[in-house]
Amino acid sequence: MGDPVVSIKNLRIALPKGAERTHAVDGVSFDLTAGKIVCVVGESGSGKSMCAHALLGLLPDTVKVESGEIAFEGRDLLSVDQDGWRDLRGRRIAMVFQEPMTALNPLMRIGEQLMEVFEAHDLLSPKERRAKALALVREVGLPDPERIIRAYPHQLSGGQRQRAMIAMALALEPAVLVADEPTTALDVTTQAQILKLIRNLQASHNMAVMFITHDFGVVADIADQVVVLRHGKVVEEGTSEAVLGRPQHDYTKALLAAVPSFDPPPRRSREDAPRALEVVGLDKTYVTPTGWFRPNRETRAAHAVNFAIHQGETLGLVGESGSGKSSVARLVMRLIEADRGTVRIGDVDLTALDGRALRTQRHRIQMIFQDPFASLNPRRKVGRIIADGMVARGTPLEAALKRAQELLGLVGLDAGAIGRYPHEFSGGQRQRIGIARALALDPEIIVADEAVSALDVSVQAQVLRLLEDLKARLGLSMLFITHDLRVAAQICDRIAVMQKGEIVELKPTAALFADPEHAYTRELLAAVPGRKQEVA
Amino acid sequence: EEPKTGGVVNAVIQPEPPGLMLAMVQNGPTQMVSGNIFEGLLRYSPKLEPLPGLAESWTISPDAKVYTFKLKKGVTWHDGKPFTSADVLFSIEMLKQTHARARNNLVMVEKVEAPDDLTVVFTLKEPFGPFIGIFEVGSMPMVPKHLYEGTDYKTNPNNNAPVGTGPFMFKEWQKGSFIRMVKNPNYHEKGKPYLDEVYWQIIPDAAARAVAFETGKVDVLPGGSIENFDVPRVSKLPGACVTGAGWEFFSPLSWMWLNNRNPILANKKVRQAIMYAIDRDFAKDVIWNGLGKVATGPSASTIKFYSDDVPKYPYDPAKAKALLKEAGYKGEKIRMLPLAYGETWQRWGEAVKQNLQDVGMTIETIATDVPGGNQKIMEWDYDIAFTYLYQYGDPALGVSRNYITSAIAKGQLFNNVEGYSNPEVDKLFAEGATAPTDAKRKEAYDKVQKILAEDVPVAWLLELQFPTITKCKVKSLITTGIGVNDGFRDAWLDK
Amino acid sequence: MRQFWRTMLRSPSGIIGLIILVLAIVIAVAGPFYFPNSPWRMVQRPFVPPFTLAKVPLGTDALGRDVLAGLIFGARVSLLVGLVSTLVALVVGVPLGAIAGYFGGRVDDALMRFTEFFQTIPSFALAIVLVAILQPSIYSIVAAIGLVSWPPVARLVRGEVLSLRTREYVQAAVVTGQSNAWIIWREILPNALSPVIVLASLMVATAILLESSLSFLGLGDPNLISWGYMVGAGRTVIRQAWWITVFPGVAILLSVLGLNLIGEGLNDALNPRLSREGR
Amino acid sequence: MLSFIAQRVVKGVIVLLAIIVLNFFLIRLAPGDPAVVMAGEAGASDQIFVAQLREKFGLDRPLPEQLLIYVKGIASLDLGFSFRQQAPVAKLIAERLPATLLLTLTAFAISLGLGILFGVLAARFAGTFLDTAITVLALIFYATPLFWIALIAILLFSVWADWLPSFGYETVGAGYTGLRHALDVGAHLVMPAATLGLFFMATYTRMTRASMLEVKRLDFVKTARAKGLRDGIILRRHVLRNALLPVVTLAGVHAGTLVGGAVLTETVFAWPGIGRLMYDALIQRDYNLLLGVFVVSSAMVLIFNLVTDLVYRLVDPRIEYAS
Ligand SMILES: Nc1ncnc2c1ncn2[C@@H]1O[C@H](COP(=O)(O)OP(=O)(O)OP(=O)(O)O)[C@@H](O)[C@H]1O
Ligand SMILES: Nc1ncnc2c1ncn2[C@@H]1O[C@H](COP(=O)(O)OP(=O)(O)OP(=O)(O)O)[C@@H](O)[C@H]1O
Ligand SMILES: [Mg+2]
Ligand SMILES: [Mg+2]
Repeated sequence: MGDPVVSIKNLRIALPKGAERTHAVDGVSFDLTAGKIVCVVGESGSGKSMCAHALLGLLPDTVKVESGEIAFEGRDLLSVDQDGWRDLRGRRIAMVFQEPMTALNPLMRIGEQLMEVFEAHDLLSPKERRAKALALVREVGLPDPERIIRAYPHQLSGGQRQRAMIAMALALEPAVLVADEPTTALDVTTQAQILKLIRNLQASHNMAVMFITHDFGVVADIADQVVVLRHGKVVEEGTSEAVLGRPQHDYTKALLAAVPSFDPPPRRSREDAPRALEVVGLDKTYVTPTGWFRPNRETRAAHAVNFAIHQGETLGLVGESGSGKSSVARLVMRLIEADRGTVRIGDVDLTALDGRALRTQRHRIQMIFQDPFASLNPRRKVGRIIADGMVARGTPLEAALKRAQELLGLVGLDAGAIGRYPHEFSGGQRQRIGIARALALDPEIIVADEAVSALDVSVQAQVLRLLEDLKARLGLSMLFITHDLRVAAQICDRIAVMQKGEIVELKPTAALFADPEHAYTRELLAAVPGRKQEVA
Repeated sequence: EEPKTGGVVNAVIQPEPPGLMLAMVQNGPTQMVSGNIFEGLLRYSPKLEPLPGLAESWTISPDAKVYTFKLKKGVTWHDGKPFTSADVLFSIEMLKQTHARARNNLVMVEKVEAPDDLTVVFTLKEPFGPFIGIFEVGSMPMVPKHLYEGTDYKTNPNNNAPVGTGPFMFKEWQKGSFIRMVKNPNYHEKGKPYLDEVYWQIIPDAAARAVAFETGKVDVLPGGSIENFDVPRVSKLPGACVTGAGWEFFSPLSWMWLNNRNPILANKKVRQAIMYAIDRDFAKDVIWNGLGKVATGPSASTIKFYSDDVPKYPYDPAKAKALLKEAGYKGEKIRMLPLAYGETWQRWGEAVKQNLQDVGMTIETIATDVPGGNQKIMEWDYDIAFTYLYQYGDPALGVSRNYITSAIAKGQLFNNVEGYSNPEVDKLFAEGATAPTDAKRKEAYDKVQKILAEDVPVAWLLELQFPTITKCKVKSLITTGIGVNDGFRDAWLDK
Repeated sequence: MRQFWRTMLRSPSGIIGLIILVLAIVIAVAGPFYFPNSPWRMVQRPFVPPFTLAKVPLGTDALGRDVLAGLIFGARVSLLVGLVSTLVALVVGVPLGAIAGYFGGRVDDALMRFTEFFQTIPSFALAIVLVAILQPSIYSIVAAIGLVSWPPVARLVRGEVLSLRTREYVQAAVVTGQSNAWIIWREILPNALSPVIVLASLMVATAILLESSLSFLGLGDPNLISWGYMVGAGRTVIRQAWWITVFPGVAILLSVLGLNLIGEGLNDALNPRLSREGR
Repeated sequence: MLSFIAQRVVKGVIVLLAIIVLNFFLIRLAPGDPAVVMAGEAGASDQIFVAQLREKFGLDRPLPEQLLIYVKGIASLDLGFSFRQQAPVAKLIAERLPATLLLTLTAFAISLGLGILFGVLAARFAGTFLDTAITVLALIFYATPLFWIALIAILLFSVWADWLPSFGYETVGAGYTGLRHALDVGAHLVMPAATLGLFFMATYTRMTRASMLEVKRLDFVKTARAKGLRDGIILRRHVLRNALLPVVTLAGVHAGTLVGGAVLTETVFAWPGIGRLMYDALIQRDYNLLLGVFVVSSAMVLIFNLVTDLVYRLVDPRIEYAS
């Protein structure tokens, strides 16, 4: 290994009073070396972003570096003044942020934002800047560079925006690239492309890269070195093979263990059980009015969707972002109206019902939502959140609350939780509350739309186990929506693959993984990070 | 002093007149501006004696039924056409349609004739004492026949650019800003007017008007332009001159209508109690800054046949309380309608309300704007309502209409809206109007004043005085009984 | 809630605002017990300057009425008008906005046209016309101010509801079979409330100003003394007796200021995004 | 773009029609009518006189018929006739409109310009003394009754210092032309425009400040900093431009309402504008004129809203995309 470009020693960053803990990071040390990618991993809140921001002197005003040292090419970055920072940022150290949606100025053209990098350092003439911008856009593989340069951020897709961000970061060929979860907001196929791009560029420009992620699959694909953070401390550090293959620290081991395996476990077929849910010919096209004198914009979110779920079965619905998974879930739940088609629970046609009749049937099919923060009313106590549905069905409040306590016990929470508000719980705990709410009405079917996607791997594993367990105990059927094929592999009996509103393939899980027929399914499977190098 | 010629005077006009065609619009501001553009047959001295106007001379037949006017020779309209007796005849016909007061004034006229171009003869049905007092410009403005005859009066284009015979000609009106009139070079009185131009400035806010005068932007504040509270201060400013003259013809008298139909107010004792309860000296001293005079009865002291020999009502709350008790008043709610004419009237309403509450009456103030208040009065939907009215120099013109039974009718704003009816009073007022001699008239009026003051059909308040404040350099502005309304004819500027 | 008070009390503007408002309310509620006399009573000679007579510490007005008494009784009217008319605006605006936002589509379109219609007429002009038509009284003033101030509330609530409607916890309520009314009332509105509260605090301030402007034009309730009335009544004599307008003017200024500061404090306290990071 | 405008115009016409109908009845709800007012002014009245006036104004016809006549007039762009003032309503309004526009647009420019400037300063130096001073000052201007500021201003600048004229639109009778005239009007404009402007300035100051602080926290500002851009450029190019979007919206709404909303200022400074015209029309129950003012000022609001939306489209590229 060559000389480190950046060397962080004993970094200690103090958080303001009233924050979760006193220090965002405490005694963190690691090096960045030219031509190598260092992956910093760890749960949410472990201090990854703080390290990254400290590297660019972009810490929030209230957050201060207390002690330690960051050496860059022999200079101590902690004593650099504002002018010094301006000189370094962009030119020597560049950064790519997580959210491609918000990291670009919505009012400026991509080209302008690119050229701004040169302008910031008084380089080149405006004309040369433009030529350079075009070249950069081409280098990161954006199609039709002339158009892209004149486009506004909202006119690009998420992946294109992230490419533009990367182009900006590369503009001045910096020695160090810091990428803070640059692919988390993207879907798998796009993520795979971006990872490849970073890899290639890093090699060709011989950059030192600090790559932040919480996805071990990504780590497996991209990392040379790995740094594992927990609660602001480095718990393990080493080469990729070493950390992933022979983890030393318990925490690392636990994290790795929690990563779902790509091999589907053997499952008993339930095809002969009666059908709990049947979906026939569902069509949904969103029509967005654009004005009186213009054709409306139409998005086809579901087209001739057919499937059935048998009692006790879990059907997975996978596909990339925007393929229509959530739309199908909402159609099944009757949260939106279908243009055509039938949803049948047992022998009741849900699509034919309305108003009160519909409300009385609703309890038979319940939903677990994606975002544990958004799915619980912050102003209602947990007990009421769970009991509300029962009360609406006529259960007296007393009895409903008692049942709520039992349910909380069932999902592994303390019965005292009923008197507390949602914000007093962690993400994983909230998701359990959400599950309790769904169970409260004794449903026959549960629809889970990305129910574990927002959770850290370790918590995700717990919740998945809980779901599996409850399902078996209560004899539930489940429609499980995810974009994470690893998760799908672990929990689904059969999997349906969606693309552009259509189900392109529906097979038992093992069969699908072993023998994907549709080209899109194959593409999807290939894009799963860490595919080649199975972790732990 | 020898008048000097030339100069421009800025005067305030408030509120902005809705129009300047005096034959069709008769509100105060219109009269004030247009009185200098139009003319009547006569003018009146501060003592209300008739003076020559467009009529050079006049004679009254011995039976007091035939009035013959000789018109001045060589008078022309602003557009150069000669003014003749035909214009007079036409004006009278037109005014009968458009000018309610003129129509009332002319009911006694049997016929009007014009034997020649410069003679007009009025023949009355019976003698009518006040007849000689109805020819002032506001009461009977002369209208150009050649511009109005055969047209639709309300849309006649000349309404917006009035053509008269007066000393000033209408020039320009920027709505919301100013009205400008310029010297009539062909005015029939040689040498007059002295001023070149007069600007009437429109300034909606009273305080702003005071400031405008103070900063020298305007030279004339006609009566009522600024709040009374400001009068003492503004009149003490250097170079400011004040006069109370110029209101003799109108002699505004203020009172409160007492709705005699209201069972409580129908009781004479309650009405008298109200008279005793109101501290009119306080109102005069504090609200009107000492201007004006406490009214004694239905007539202002400045008009003809005023009599002082009437029961008086000094401020006496104790007596008021006693009277109310006698009347059996138990605090029933009485609604009071103040006049929405600005601060002074608002303050006055508040003071009176307090006075009445102090003697145990329950008063609720009803707030309305002017039209709302008018409407209520017209529909007799009030208990007590403030007002003030012009007297037009003679009880038969401005006083009797408020008390006689025949003047009771729903849907009118003045006249007998209080609903008082007393055959004795009716008889005496009729006598006063038609008695052939002044002595006979006086006899009737003395009696009626006494009866009314005893009966208190309405609660008289003050004889109002609206001081005109000018820069002292503006001379001879007020020379007649109608004051500023035709004042610029004689005014000149001492430069 | 505790958290809320802590944030509220941490911002100095919030504290100052609260102090001013509490003071004004105390004066309005308790003051008349110390000044049982009607503020309309003519107690002294007119134009007594302030700080010269102990009996009328703030002097007297053009009719010899006690300015201090007027100030105290005026607090009642001004605050009452401010609070009640805001309430009226909320009572109209919140349900309208909630219904528009929740049901969307044609209902939304119709209600928003209706709102737009009210917004298109200049609000002060509309208030003047309404008061003139209904005849000035405390009721008509409150009604008029309420009526011209609800559109922003409706718009705000609609916007909030529109975004809250798609929240997962609202969908969860739908899925568990709750009725629309219940969802709007229990799930959505409580969460839409913070910006509404902030807006409301500012609306109270605006309403006080509006009342004073109406009074200034002579469209106040003639039976009740208010600060706006006092300023309006004193303006013609401002040259001789500054105190008649200045004291009530300052009273208006302070309460409006106080309410604005509270609004700012509330904004900090109720907006978690702002309260977390320091300024 | 064109279709967008056409659509808005159609909607605007519908709103205007609703305004006409509602106000038509609203105005007639008020006690008293023009005939009553004029009877009051004539100093004498009887039923014949009032009835004559009513007939003259067409007030003796049934209400729906009156409405129909009015709407028909509007359809041919005729705002009716003011019998009170013996002139077509359109003419009366047209006479006053320039003064109002001059006043309100100047005030608007002052409030927007100063408001944004102070807002930026306050945000730039957030938490410092300057920030507090600006915030407090803006609040005081906002919290002080408009008419009160006006009174004080007149006292200070007209009476005591004698720098500025206290009333009107120009020096009447001075007959200035050209530059002199412009200067004269300008001198008259200073106080009313400043009074009106300062009040609205407060809103813009606070809004700009809040918006700036909000935008400052957004990710793209971090991106800009990561590029090594100077603070000034970041503030101008990235923060301010984005922060101004809500200000533009608000300004559009304000600009429209300013047209009919300056009654008080126009009263105190004797400014011959629409607001005062409306107030007088109301006091005199000049139905056609009052309705005319409402129609015109509402139309102004709608026009300004449209302009705002168009400006917004220019400033914010996202909007065009969305439609
Ligand atoms: N501006 C701030 N003020 C106070 N505390 C903060 C601030 N920003 C972050 N923190 C805290 O600092 C700690 C580290 O945060 P950091 O953003 O570095 O986490 P992370 O590892 O990047 O997490 P994630 O995966 O969610 O992005 C957390 O406890 C967080 O709550
Ligand atoms: N309410 C809506 N109005 C218009 N278009 C919509 C609406 N909801 C979703 N869409 C569009 O429909 C398509 C399918 O969306 P959907 O949310 O079902 O996708 P998804 O597979 O759940 O994606 P993700 O993985 O990102 O959640 C997308 O193109 C989306 O933009
Ligand atoms: Mg992070
Ligand atoms: Mg989805």
